Amino acid sequence: MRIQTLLLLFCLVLPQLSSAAGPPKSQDSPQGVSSINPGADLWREVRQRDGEILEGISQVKSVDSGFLINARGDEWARFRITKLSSYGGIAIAAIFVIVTLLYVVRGKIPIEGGLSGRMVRRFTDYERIVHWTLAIVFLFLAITGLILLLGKSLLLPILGKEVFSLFASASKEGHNLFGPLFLVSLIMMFLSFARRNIYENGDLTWLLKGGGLIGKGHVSGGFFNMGEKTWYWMVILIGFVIAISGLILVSPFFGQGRWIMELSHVVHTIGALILMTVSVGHMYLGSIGSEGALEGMKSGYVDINWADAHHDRWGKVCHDENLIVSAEDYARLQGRKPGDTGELATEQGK
Amino acid sequence: MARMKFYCDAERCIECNACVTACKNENDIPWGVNRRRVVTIKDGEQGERSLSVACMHCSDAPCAAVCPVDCFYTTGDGIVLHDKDICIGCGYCFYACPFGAPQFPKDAAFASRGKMDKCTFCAGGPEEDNSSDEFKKYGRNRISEGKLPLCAEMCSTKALLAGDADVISDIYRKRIVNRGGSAFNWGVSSNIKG
Amino acid sequence: MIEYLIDGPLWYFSLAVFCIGVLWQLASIVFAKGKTDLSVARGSAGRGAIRNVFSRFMPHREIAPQIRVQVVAGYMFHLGLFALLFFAAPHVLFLEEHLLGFGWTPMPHWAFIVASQFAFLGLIILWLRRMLNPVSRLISTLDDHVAAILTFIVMLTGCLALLEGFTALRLLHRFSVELLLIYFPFSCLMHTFTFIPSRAFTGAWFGRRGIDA
Amino acid sequence: MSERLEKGLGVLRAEMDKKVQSFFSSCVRCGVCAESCLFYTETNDPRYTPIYKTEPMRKLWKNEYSFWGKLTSKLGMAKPLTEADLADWEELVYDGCSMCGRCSMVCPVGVDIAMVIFKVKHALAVAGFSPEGLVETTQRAIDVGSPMGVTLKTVKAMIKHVEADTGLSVPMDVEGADYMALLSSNEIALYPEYLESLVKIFDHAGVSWTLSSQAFEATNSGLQIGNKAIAGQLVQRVVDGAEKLKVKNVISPECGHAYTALRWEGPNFIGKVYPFRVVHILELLDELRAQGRLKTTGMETDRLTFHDPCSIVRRGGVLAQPRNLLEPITENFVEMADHGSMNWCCGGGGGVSGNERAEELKLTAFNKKKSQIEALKVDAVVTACSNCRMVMEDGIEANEMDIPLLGLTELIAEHLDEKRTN
Repeated sequence: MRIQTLLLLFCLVLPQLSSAAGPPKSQDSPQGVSSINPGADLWREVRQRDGEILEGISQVKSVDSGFLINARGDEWARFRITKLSSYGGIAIAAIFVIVTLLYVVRGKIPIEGGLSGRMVRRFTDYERIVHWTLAIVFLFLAITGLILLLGKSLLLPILGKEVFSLFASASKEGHNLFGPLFLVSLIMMFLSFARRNIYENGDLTWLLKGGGLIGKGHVSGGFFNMGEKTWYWMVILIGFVIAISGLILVSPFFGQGRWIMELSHVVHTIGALILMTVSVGHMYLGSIGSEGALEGMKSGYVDINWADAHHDRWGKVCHDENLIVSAEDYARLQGRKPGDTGELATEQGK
Repeated sequence: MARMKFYCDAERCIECNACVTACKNENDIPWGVNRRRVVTIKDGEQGERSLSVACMHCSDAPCAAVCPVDCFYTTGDGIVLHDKDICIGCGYCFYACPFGAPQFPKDAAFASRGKMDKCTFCAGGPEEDNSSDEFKKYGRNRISEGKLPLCAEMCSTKALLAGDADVISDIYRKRIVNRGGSAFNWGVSSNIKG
Repeated sequence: MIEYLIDGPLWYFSLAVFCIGVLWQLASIVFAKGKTDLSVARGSAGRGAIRNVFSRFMPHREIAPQIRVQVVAGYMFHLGLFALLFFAAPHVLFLEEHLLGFGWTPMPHWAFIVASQFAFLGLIILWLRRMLNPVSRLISTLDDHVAAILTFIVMLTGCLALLEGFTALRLLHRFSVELLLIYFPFSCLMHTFTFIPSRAFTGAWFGRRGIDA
Repeated sequence: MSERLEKGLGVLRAEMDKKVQSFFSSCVRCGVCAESCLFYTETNDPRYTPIYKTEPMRKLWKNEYSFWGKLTSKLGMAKPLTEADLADWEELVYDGCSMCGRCSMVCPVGVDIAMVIFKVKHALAVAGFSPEGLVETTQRAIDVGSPMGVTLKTVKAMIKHVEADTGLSVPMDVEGADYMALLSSNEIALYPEYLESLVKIFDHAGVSWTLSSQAFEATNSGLQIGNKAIAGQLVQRVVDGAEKLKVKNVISPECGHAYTALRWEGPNFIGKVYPFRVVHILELLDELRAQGRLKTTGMETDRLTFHDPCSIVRRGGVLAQPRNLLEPITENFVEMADHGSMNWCCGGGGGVSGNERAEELKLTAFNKKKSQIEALKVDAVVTACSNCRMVMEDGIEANEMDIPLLGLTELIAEHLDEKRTN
């Protein structure tokens, strides 16, 4: 029945892959055998044909050393090779194509009336530090992870075994070491952003209008809009799944069996692929996708027109409580000389 | 070309673990790693059977298929070997292997998993035959000396057989014929010993 | 060839540059001009100097809340790095074999993992703050960023070579270390040593005026 | 290269001692000092970060004392210190820094930032980049003898009033007296009650003291503008006066920077050790109290707090004395947040108060003090620096608060135990 749980998980996580781990094609004992076969039952049990695993004992004490045959291992291996890496690669490639097309079609989504230069505070230093910490760790893990998942089919033929195994080993060690950091920064992310990401009225209309991508004009949104909130909860929830399964994989010394490892590996990979795919979209919308969005995570301030356009409900609050900073004050707060609104007045000597 | 195989006769294996000891000793295997182990099914019950398992050198090896750095290769004799200079110790081969053959040393200074180690059919590795380097990494290379794996050589009941598949299957076929009973009874004698 | 270069000449060269450079820098500070204070002291300069060298490891209660990020991340990074540098098994082994001739008990594997986590997180946060906070961004110089990134690279290459199975990775780490050693004496990394005289000078100044700085 | 810049560079090079070198080689640009500076916390303008105010000197250090700097200078790739830099930094150093030295307390690598800023100030002053107001007052101090143009006539007139009010005589030019008292311009022009209190207290405690007709002015504009030569010149006057009268001690008035100038920097400005001792009025009063020569009676019932003048407390070390003096005469005295050596400046020190251009910034900076005072809900604030007092009175007026400011010495004088006779 553990195979069923695995199946169930696939169905939940990735429908199109649910066919992946079909029930094992059982090869019954040779047809037309009438005579009682005393050994057959024994070996059948040993080979785990009917799900009942017969564990023996061995003088050698190590993980699963009592099992003679691990029939599911091959199944897992096939799933990883044929489904995970291939579909994973396709998914990653696809999102880039989609984003490019989107850019070609829609281009940079402008703000009505352009940028006013009058800014409002959106994120504190700490919030931005948390965001970028998570981003850096995530990107590092994504790259190293993809090297391990797709490297054999994409890089190895180019680099050759010797060179590629360098990359692979480096990726593996780096991936293992940065893993826990992901969990930590994820917790920081949860603590500092959770409250503002609770769903509220008006989020639904945002969804119905497809977040403004469908049709003209922007859709109403609060401090965070529906899309951002959804992305946030995806990161938090899937992120935690990835982190936990990753910790299971990275610490084999607790004697967890191969079965748990295989399960964690599948969950880990699928979850990571989903996050990677969506994150590309996130990066696109946060940077070249929409005008004036990146500024919020760079300086912590956004243009008031941008706020009105993308987060009108929050923008209204800014107007009411008049939190708007003039262009001059903004320049001053960014440490520019009075009158100088261009480059930072840093003495960048070395 | 020969196709090397192990075969363990459950009717003969007496769980003496001599094969395990011989392997460890011959190949100077580090503590905590066991290339070969004896598993006893239904220990102490009716129909108890013991088998000595190690890498079975599969013709279509799942370990080779799943290895992310492709460090496995099959020799002309059908022996599945791996290159420790390529291996990154990810452990996937251990998950994929039906027999739990791949082993990992825990004593590497940092990595919780060192590079994988498994039965080489006493055929060493990619290094030059019988070089000290080869011995350090993979153990003895008896095949190059025209000898068979020591585990099988040492087996007192000749339960564990190693060698060319054809030869071994011949031996086995003879045994079954002598044991009598149905041709399809999987080599188990009709009157099961308790 | 490259292996020989990195393990041999380049290593000794960088080591020499580091040692001579640091000594030269410190000497140029010690032997620079300095006037003796003619005013009548109220308290002891020496006591103030020594006190200040240690007291500044902890921020004043009055300022601590405003600089929590720097203090926490700073300690995470520095303590982590210190542990990795002097108590990581391969480092201890290396020092014993190539430099000192004696070694000490390295830290266990789990401790190494924890230390590296602290060091990485601390460094990342500190560097991000440098980039994101208007004040740090204004006062930071190219030197600060080079130093931070170089240190990060050294730590990273070290961790990528964790399996200790690939010479190339080890050499990469070794090479980045050599670059760091050569850069060290001529950069803000000198604060590793010069924070002591700085604190001492200031402590003495406050000390002779009878103030606990 | 213009000769103004030449002068400035000359000063900076001359001031580049071992301290400054170790400071710059240990600074890691962590930005902690910003959080300690009220000019930053009240304006959030990163350019008011203390260490950034020392940029001209750091630039020079980098170009001429650091390896890369020397190298790039050789290759002509370095950005040399320009006259424009000095011009840019004038506003930061003169308007945006009250020399309170709070940054020097918090720097994790122990850089005495205030000291370096003063050196930059020195360079700017010599190069002629100083605000009008300060230049004028300094000139007046050199010509007339007092930045506010106070002459001996004015002082004599004030003495008459004081003698009339108190019925006690004010000793003038008494040779061999134990103590020679000094006055700051503010105390002559704005707070004559200070001299009055002195007369009462010294009479009460039986102190042999005198004023000097040639050295009555303690204010040192040279220190405020940052010109060590002028500062030395002004200190020399006091020293000459004291030596002429052969006094054993010279009393520095409450005024904070005057104390710094006389007590701590003076000997270095004129390059010799005094033949007399310089004592701050609060130190003296505390000594008298300890000796039992200063008997007080009655208690202040009002809720009072004490504002630590930076130059006297953090940079001067007179920390315990004011508390010792206040303790016996106040019933409900409360300490201000961050009091003592981490106290926040009033915002007008280091010549900012004498610089009209900085008026607005000064008031912005005062918000810190304002919030501190309001948080305490006190009836009055006691302080011991005529400059702090003046600046805070301006601030309180501008913010339409209703909180009187008291001079500590006056407060003591009001509580003298008159029954005692000598």
